[in-house]
Amino acid sequence: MNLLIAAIAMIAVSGLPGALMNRRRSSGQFLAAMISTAGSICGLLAVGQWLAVGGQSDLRIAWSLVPGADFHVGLDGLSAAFLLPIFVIPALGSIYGLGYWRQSEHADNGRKLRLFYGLCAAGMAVLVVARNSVVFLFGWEVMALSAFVLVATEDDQPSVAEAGWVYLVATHAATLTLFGLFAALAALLGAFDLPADGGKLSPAAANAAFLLALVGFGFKAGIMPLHVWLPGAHANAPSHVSALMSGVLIKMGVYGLLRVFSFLPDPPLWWGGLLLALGVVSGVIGLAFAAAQRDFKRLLAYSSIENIGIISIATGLALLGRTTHRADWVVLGVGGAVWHVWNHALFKSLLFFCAGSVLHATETRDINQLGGLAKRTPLTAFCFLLGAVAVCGLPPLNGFVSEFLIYVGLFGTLGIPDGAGPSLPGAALAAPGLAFIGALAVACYATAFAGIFLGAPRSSRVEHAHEANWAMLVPMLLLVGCCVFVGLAPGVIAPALDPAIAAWTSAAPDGAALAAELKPLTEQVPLGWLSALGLALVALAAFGGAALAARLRPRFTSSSVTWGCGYLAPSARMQYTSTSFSEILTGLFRWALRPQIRRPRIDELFPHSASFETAVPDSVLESVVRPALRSLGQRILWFRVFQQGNVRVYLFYLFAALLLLLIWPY
Amino acid sequence: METAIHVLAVLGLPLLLRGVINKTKAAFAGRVGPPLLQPFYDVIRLVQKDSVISQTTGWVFRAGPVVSLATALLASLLLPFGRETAPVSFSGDVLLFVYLLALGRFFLAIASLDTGSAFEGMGVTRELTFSALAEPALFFGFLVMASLSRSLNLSEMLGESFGAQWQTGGASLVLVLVSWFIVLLAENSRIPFDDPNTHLELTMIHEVIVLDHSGPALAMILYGAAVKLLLFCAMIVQLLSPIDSGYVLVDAAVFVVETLVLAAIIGVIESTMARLRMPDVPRLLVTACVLSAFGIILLPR
Amino acid sequence: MALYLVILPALVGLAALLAPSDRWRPWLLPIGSGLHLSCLASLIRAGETVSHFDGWLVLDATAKVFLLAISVLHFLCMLYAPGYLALRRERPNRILCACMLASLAMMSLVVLSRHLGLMWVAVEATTLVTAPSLYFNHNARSLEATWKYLLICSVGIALALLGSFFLAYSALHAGLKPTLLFDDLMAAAPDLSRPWLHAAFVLLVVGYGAKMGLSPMHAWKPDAYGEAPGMVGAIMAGGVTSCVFFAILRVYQIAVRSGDGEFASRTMTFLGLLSMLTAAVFMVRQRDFKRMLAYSSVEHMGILAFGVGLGGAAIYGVLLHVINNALSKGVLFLSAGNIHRAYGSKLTEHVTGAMRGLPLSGSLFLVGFFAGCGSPPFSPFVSEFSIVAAAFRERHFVGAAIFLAALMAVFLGMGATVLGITLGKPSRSPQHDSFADGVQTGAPIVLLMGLVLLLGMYLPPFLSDLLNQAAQSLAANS
Amino acid sequence: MFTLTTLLEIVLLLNFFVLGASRLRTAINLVAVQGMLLGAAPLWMEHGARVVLLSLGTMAVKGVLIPRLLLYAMRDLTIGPEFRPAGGFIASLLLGAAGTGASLWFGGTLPLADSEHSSLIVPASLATIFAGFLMLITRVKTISQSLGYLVLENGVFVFSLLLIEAVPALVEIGVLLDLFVAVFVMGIIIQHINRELDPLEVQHLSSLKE
Repeated sequence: MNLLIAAIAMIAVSGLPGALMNRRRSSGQFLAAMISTAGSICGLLAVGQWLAVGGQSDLRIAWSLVPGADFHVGLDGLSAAFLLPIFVIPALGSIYGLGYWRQSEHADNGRKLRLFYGLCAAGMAVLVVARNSVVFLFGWEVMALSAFVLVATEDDQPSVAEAGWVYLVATHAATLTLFGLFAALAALLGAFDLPADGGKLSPAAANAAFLLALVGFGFKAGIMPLHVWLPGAHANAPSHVSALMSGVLIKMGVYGLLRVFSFLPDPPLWWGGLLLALGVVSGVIGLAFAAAQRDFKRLLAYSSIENIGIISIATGLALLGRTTHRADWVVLGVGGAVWHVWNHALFKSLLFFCAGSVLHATETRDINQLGGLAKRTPLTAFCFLLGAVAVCGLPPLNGFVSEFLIYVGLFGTLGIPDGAGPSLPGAALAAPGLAFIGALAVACYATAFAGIFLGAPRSSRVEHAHEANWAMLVPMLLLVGCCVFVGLAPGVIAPALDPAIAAWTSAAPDGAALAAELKPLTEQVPLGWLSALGLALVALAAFGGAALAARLRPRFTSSSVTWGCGYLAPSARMQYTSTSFSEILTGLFRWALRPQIRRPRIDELFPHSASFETAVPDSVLESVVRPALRSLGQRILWFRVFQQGNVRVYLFYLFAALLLLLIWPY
Repeated sequence: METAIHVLAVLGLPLLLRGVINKTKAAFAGRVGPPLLQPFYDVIRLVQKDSVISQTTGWVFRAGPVVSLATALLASLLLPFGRETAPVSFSGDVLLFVYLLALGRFFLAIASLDTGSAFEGMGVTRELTFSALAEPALFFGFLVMASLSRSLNLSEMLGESFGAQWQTGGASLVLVLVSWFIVLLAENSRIPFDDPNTHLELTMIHEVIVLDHSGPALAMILYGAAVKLLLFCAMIVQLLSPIDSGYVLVDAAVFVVETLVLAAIIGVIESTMARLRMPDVPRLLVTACVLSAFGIILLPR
Repeated sequence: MALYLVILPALVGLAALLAPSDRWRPWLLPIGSGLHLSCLASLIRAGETVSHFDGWLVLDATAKVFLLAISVLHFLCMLYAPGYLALRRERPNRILCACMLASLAMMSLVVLSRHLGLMWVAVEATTLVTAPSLYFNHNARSLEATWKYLLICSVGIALALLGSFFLAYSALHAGLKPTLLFDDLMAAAPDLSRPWLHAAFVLLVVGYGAKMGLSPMHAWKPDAYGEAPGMVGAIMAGGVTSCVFFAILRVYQIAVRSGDGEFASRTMTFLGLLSMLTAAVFMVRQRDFKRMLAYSSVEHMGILAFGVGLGGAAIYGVLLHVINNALSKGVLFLSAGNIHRAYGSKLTEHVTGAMRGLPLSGSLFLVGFFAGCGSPPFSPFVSEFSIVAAAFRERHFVGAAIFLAALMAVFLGMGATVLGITLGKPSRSPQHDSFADGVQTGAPIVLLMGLVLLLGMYLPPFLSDLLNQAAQSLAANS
Repeated sequence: MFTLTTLLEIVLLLNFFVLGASRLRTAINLVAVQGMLLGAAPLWMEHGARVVLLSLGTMAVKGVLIPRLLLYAMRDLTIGPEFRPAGGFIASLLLGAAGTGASLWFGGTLPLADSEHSSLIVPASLATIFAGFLMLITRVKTISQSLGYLVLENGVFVFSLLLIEAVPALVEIGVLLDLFVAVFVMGIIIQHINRELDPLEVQHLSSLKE
């Protein structure tokens, strides 16, 4: 525990020495990366030791701040599981930042960014180890506010300031909902403990707590339709910040959901059902939005919403398992959720790092201006490709493993294996939803990868592109290594999940019986087969590749231009763009995406040059939230008639208030 | 023994199926048509040929055919042919089966897009979108199968003890059958979704994707696509076939005959139907989804 | 000893009035205020309840909490004053300096006095001594603001005087010896004449509420705070309002003790929530950031009133919030004053990019905003969260929901303005480039912010003892 | 015989005169007379040096100092002294009458301690306060508003007659001092307003608004 706290403290202050140094000097950023990495290694050691040895690990210090709430932190399986990405991604991000956000190039905001980068990570670590809700809220808000500063790093650009504002509103709405949740829990249960002893909650109170948690944490996690802040914030933040946010920060919402759900008593069926439904909607609509984006960072952001949807499906499965007392669903649900959290942290951070590398090389986020980058940035292209395969949940990489768990659980709701307990066939309907999500992801990422890296350059920006430097490549390659390792050797990773599953189950008021039935994850899913077949696939592809390479030696090949079907003057501008790739999908999901299309009217025989434009802004934000707030704001302005500067009217208010209060009781 | 038969089937049947389809179509058109083994000749010829490769392409272009073939072959090991257990069989292999095919699709798509051709972009977009729409239909079917067989194992879902399930869940199975047949046509780019023989690149789906591939790479793609056709045919045959003789060789022979008949049926459909307009394709695929979703509702409880 | 709390600042104030030089007179401000603070510190260290003049002036735990908040805020504002006044050489500062110290004396008197009549005299005196400092800028707008402040508060306080008399009469009516001594009234409370007491409570709450800035009597606030110099606004929003709130707290105690508690509690929660909602409504698209701060003050007064209405466990939060509100308002008003000075405007359309143009003040303004909105790890979180938790504990679910909704609405309204000012490209007009963040105008704000942060994470034992004592005494009394 | 009740009746009548006075100077003088009368009122309540002193002090402040101050403040008023209340004099008088009636009725319903003094004290106090409020709310000019404040304070003072013994002299002096300083500061502000603001603005004094 001491090591863990030292680690968190190191990460928290990692940006401080640099912040006090001269803004022109770059030694501060090395220092920050070093402290952060050292802290993370300490943290990983501490968590690893706990996972290996186990034991009670608690620290409670009297804290007179809020009466009844001590400073109480501790480790359990769930905390340990969420600490792992917190100790991996921020450290890699700070190393990546050495190359991506050089102090010499960003003298005005580099120090601030590093200061809050460490604080944000430390806030997350604190909230994860918090054992009462006050400490939790501290960590939560430190994380949320630091993230705001990080998002608003380049606040002199209007779009960044706007994204920061939207983020801030969403996060504050979340925080206030959590205020309500935790204050109500503390009032009803008499203690701020986390996990609390939820047995005393009445069904109505439990339902209220469930909904409050869903809204509060859903905002942070980005469950549709609470995702409104997410695309803008992820797109406009520096890429290693986006990696941190998408990879780790939004998972804190997931952590909160899991943590609070764990101790709510007797989950009714509709809790799990609602989560399944929200998960499928987030996944499908999220990907439809992702596919329709021209901005590759927005695309990645929407894909984060999709992945949160997958995690939400898994969480719903776990809740259904508790409702119906099916220990295997709980194992697969919690295991799938947490594992997908890890996997998403790995591959989405990887993808954002790659995106940062592309942005660094070309200074544009518009896919329609890119193309052919694979020739100039081969390593980045390779990393992106592997990240894309992983994010689509394709074997043999890590994304497949967690989705596999969730699928097995969902199929299990049909009553498989036979005789294991009650079945719930309605829940299995989420499986085709998940499949649809997977297939859409393939469509989305194949075209995105192709749009950025393949074909011919669509603008001159690509001509001057350069490969990322090593400070950026090393974290990327490390993450690729992790993705491959987890994908090929899932059996090694799985035991680390069992404590999390046990912690989740036993926190429930009625959890003891269920916890006794839990089986290790490795016994429930044939992870050995997955690694065997994954290796077989790699071998087969390698063999095929070698064979083909032998037949494609220059002696046997000639090169030519791409076949243009007879057209003799093709240009790079004629290539399919990301907009054209997504045209069919955008059309199919027109009802949800509400694309804005500006097409010229052509009614002459020889039309002049014209332009055609489409954009897919976030429909929830632009068509619902913003107009609603705007019109509310407009209506509220009416109240200003009460404050028109006339002091006599003000005195009348005084008189009126007096009369009103005097006659009120009668 | 079973494994050997399985491997032989994977090696031999796919191209034969193509031959049968072409022969059937030729018969309907009143032509003699190419020989039954013409696809074999094509592949062998292609392997021997030199390649022409577009200058815009890179290693991704070369990786596509390899991965698509590798995934198809690996997937074929998971599916039972006849009444025997597949060579590789474990609980959940159905998921790996679907996702391996998806991986192949992914790589074929990016390989094709590596050329930077607008035509290929068009084809890839269509292929990926239509496959995405077909995916839920496939899964609804698997849900029905899993529910009937209480298993997540392809060999049990589609294999051994299958006859009894027609009695319990016949209504669902009919719906799944129809739905999967639609998926088969869509996933393998057959009429009414795609016309393999069209000459207008604008209307192609699969053919335009492989437009720039040549030589051994094209051979790999052709073979991989044929394996995929076999897999989908096999799924339907497994679903339909009532025969379980108990003898390995007999079962295998029955399976081969059944797949060839199915190929002939596909040929008949290709000869008698026109292809759909592109905008109508999603509608048919959604219909397939709805059909197999109904299959779940009709399941016995 | 407690008398020095009134006498020392008054004497130094007198010295300031007589001091001849505009140049060094401002340095008397931190001296007077510092004397007050050190005097208070020694009194708190001594730990006992001090009583003077037959219990007319009493320094008990509650008074210590309020005085601490006022004194610390005042001292740090006065540290800021010399730097600020050095920039305002064009204005004579004699009256301002004298008034600032006099207001400290009068605020101390309000908090110390246990005689409601004396308390009333002191409250009115704070109005009168702060009025000239509002008018420091000597322009048409500040004139108008001062006039409104003076008129509304004077009328309100006149009503409070009537209320005090009603209170005394309620004792007379019950056949007791008429008195305005708080302790006597508390002792006699259950026997007091209910109708008179009821009317007295309403009059006092409306009257002092006008001074405190509870809606709908708050209308003078945006005008006055908008036109006053930053440090005057800070002292008014953090200090004067606190001591008036103290007066209301006294009255509330009597009402509760007398058995009229339900009505009193409903009145306070109603006025509290109404104030918060009013503040939220008027913060929407607020172009003037100093007026926005005034509405924020209305909001926080609402929080205090709501907490008092809840009673019970909320009292601790309320007392803590008095301190937190004082400190965070100090941060906001002083940094807003700096921004106003630097940009020469307090309208959002002229002020953007303060974080870049004026890094220290801009950042402090932004952080102060977060603190004011109740985000951890800043201290207002602790108090606001305690109040929400108490609301749930009292089964006041609707109230808690409105409270949280109002906080969100306030955040939306205030955030749009604050972010508009702090983020973006700096838009500084060249003629005001003379102002830059300096030690004198920056350090006091940093200190205030440091205290807000510190109290958000760690409550010194002496303070938590004090708060618990005060909360207990208030709870025991009510 | 000139009793306290008579005095209070005169005070009530003066309210109406003040409400109806169209000349500022007249209104100030009327309020001065009201202040003088009220200053004398404590003499009916109690006897002793303390009361006499208090009475003298009140008369001096309310009857002399404050009116002089206000007259001084309006000395260099540029526009004519006539002023029109919002809604007109008639409405203001009618409202005043209604308010006085309501106060008399309401004061009658309030439970009173049995007092040997006038039963008119509470109603007169309420009515005077109402008149003060009415002036504050309807009068446009700053000076007449401060007159309204004075009338309001007079109303409060009437009530305090009931508590002569309860309220210590120190507090009474404090109250008087505060009142004086309040009006003094108001006078200064009024002067500045008249000097620095354009007469048209003075009419409204509402440039600070949302």
